[in-house]
Amino acid sequence: MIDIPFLILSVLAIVTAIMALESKEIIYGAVSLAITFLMIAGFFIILQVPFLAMFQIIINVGAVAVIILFTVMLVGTGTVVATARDRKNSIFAITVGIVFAAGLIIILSQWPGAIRAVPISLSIKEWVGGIASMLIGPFTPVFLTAALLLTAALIGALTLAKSEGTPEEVKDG
Amino acid sequence: MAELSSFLVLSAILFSIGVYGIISKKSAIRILISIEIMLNAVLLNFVALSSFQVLEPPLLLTGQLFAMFVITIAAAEAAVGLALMVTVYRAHQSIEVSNLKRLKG
Amino acid sequence: MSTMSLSVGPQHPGSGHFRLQLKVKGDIIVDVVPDAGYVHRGEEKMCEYRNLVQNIPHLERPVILDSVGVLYPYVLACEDLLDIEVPERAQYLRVAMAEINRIISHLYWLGIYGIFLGHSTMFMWPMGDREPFIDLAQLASGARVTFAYLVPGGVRNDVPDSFESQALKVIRYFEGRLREYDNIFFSNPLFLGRTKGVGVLTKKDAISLGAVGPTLRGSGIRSDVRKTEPYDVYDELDFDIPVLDEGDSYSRAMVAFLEMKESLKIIKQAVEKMPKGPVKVGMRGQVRLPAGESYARAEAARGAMSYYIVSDAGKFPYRIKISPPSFRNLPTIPFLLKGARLADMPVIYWGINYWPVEADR
Amino acid sequence: MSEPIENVNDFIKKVLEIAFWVLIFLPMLIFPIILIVENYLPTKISTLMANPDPEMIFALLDSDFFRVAVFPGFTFAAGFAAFIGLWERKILAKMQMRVGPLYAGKFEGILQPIADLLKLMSKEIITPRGVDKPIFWAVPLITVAIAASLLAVIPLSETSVIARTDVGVLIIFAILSFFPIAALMAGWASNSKYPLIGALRALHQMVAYEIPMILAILGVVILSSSMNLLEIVRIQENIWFLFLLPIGAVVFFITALAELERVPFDLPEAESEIVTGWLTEYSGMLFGVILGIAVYVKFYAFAALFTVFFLGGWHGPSVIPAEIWFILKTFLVITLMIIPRGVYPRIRIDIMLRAGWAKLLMLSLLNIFVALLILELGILPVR
Repeated sequence: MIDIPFLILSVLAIVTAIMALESKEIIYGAVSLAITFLMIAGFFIILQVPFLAMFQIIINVGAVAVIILFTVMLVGTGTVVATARDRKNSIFAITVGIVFAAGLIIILSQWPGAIRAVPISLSIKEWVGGIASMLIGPFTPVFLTAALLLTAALIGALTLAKSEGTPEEVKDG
Repeated sequence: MAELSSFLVLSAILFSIGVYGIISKKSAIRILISIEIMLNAVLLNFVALSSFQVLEPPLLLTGQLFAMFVITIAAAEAAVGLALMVTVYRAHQSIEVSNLKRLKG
Repeated sequence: MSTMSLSVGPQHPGSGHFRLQLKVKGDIIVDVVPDAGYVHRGEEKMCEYRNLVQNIPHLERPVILDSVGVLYPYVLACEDLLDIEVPERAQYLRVAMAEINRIISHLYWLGIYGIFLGHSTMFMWPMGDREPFIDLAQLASGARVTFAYLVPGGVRNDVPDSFESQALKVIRYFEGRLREYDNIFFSNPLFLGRTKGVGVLTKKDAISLGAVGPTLRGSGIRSDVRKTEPYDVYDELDFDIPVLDEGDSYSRAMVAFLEMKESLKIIKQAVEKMPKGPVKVGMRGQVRLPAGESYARAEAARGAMSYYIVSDAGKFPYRIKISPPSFRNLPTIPFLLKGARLADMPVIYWGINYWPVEADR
Repeated sequence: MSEPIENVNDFIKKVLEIAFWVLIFLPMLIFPIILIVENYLPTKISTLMANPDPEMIFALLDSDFFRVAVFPGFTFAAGFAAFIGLWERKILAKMQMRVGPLYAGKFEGILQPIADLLKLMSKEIITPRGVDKPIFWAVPLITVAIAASLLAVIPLSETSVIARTDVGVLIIFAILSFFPIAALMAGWASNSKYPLIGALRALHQMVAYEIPMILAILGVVILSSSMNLLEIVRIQENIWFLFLLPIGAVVFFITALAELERVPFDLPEAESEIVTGWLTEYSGMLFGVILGIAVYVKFYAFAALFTVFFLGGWHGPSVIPAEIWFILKTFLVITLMIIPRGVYPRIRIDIMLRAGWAKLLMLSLLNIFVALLILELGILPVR
């Protein structure tokens, strides 16, 4: 039994995901990717985790999609011209993708746990409480590692992308 | 609400789209977009599995907690990847991965 | 990141009838080519087909804001050529009008400077406060913008009796307003942050680039024609020349601001000291010029302005050369803009007080 | 077929002519159809007009449609936004010793927003050559949609609220994260240099000021231990958060000015440097939609959020209704936000970024410590 919102969202998600990769202008690809992120957030709302949905929008749409757009503007790649070799390559890639998808779908649909599963729904208080007690409880090392990783990534990105420097340095050459 | 298996199938399709993109695309930005699509497919999988009664109460929300970690780390990865791209573009005036032969050992 | 070339003007709101071809790298300007000449109208050539008095209305056209300042060196040069002694009342009137016009011009500049820094109140206030001075000039000359008040041999007509009281009233009003300007604009922390240390022109650079006027005095050089080569009655009046040493945009703006205070002092003394008497030496009909040449310099609102007149004893002058202050300040603009941020472009450009029409003539 | 419209009189004449013909044909065509359709409906719409049923009207006033479309929703906000435009011009005019709009309407230019609307509608919409048309036309609609969706979570009173959600604060930040995308898309689609520079500046500014804003609101969330805006207002019944978290209020006020691109943070639209920033290539009603509706609805939304977070929302002596209290407080905040426009010049981008990343971030962290201290001392009643 598949309901209508799920169907609409999933069709949109798949179409925008394909467009993100196949659009001629890379900027359309970045915008399509933002819409894919939005659709994933929609699934989270269907799954009754609005907190995570908003988290997804804030970070993936508000940060990841924006920096991808920003990089596209900085780098400014033009339209893609496909060669014969590319076409051969993409036929190979499509085959791999279809085989991969077919395998995954067969495995997942055979899994007995998926059919028996019943949805749960928690209030926001229970949800936040549960997440918080896990963060402070068994997952503290993971949490700290993730924080360290974020800091390292931030410093790394800043070092890599540091621009030319102060006005005086630019003026001197 | 839709069944769990439909979410799992959808995430499998999205993941395969990402795989296709990684194999076929030359531009580094497209490859990064594919990675983001794959990460989001995984994310959907995590959240879907933890929203259904698959695990027992103490570990009930583990999938959603991991989803949060995945989102933050995806953002960090995108930032580093794009910073790398800008740097590479400054040096080579191109971000096509096949042009980066100098990076080979 | 590669450079991007921007064309600022002549249709850009950030420039006048003037174009700056900028090359920016990120936020920083790496190359500037000033492109002047959009409003060139051959003033010097036009002077060769008109006699000395006919030249007055069109010579003030390039700088309608500062019409007395632009005519002052011209009439001085003419009087030098014709060897005329100007009556004393006319000299005082000329000085008073020149200073009124300096304030009008500085207020206009201040308004534009304000709006280009994004400060809309500083656009509206000076534009509104120009009105009393324009009314004062209208009382004297009958015109509101292009006064054509100075003529070789004196001034065009005498002022009405109410001029003195009116002038003192306006001065009292404007002294209070200047304090409010100081509060809202010149002591504003954001204004200080945007102008201090921006576009620094050192003493040496200012001299070698040939800057004049507030630009020169903002770099710490005490140079003002009114003091160094006093003309008319300037040497009988008590005033000061504001000079600041920093050479940045703030000191240039501040010099112009302080100059307005000094101008108020001069107007006050001039209207009080003014003797009775004739205001003009009559020049009936066509004046046949004596052969020879003459040169005169005066301090217009934007700096020292000079005229060089050559005559071959014909009806019209043989050649008139105009040296406007804006043109002399033009080389400082690319010098200061190179290496500045794009956001500092309006601050530097308007801090120099470059008037394209004056420079193009 | 018809002669070109040359002036406003012709325009109005044309409109009246069309209205005349519509009024002629409406009874002949539409009413019979309505009467036929009505037979198959449970209620008689046509009799409702002549003899209104009070219950149905109350049901309409209480419906979600009415909430979204009219009262706490879009129509109210757009009307309020139009009024803000006029109020801003009048306040600025008074500060600058002018009179401001005066002639439209009998009293103090009260109809000036309508005059502006008519002017913008009668102007040609120019789509420059080389623009990316789909994105170029989509951006104004997207901007309005984003700005309007901010209204959904703002509670005007206990009853006048569209969405009662437990993640209200997060929804606000999720919506705010769309604005940089809209600006970037506009800057790119315009295919011009000044919009691109403006869009990049807008991006820098919005990203740099979003983090202090989130941290400033975090103090409020800590104190009220809820992300529900209704709950946040309820807990302020006795004491406003303005008095408990003054640092947070200041940080939120400044960052709101920056997010709204208002003076002194109007760098993305700095007309002396980059023409009109990312709005440069827009003209006519497209410009009117972005600037007139989206920007001012966003302005109203931010002022309302300040009221919700720091000024105790609808609380006040119950002499006047709760909604009126809310509107009055919002109006006060709007006036406070207008005043910097007459006082400050535009800030420079490096000063702004340094202030945002260093000073405001430190202040907002300090604000969180203050909030934790208040929680520790138990000043607020613990629920």
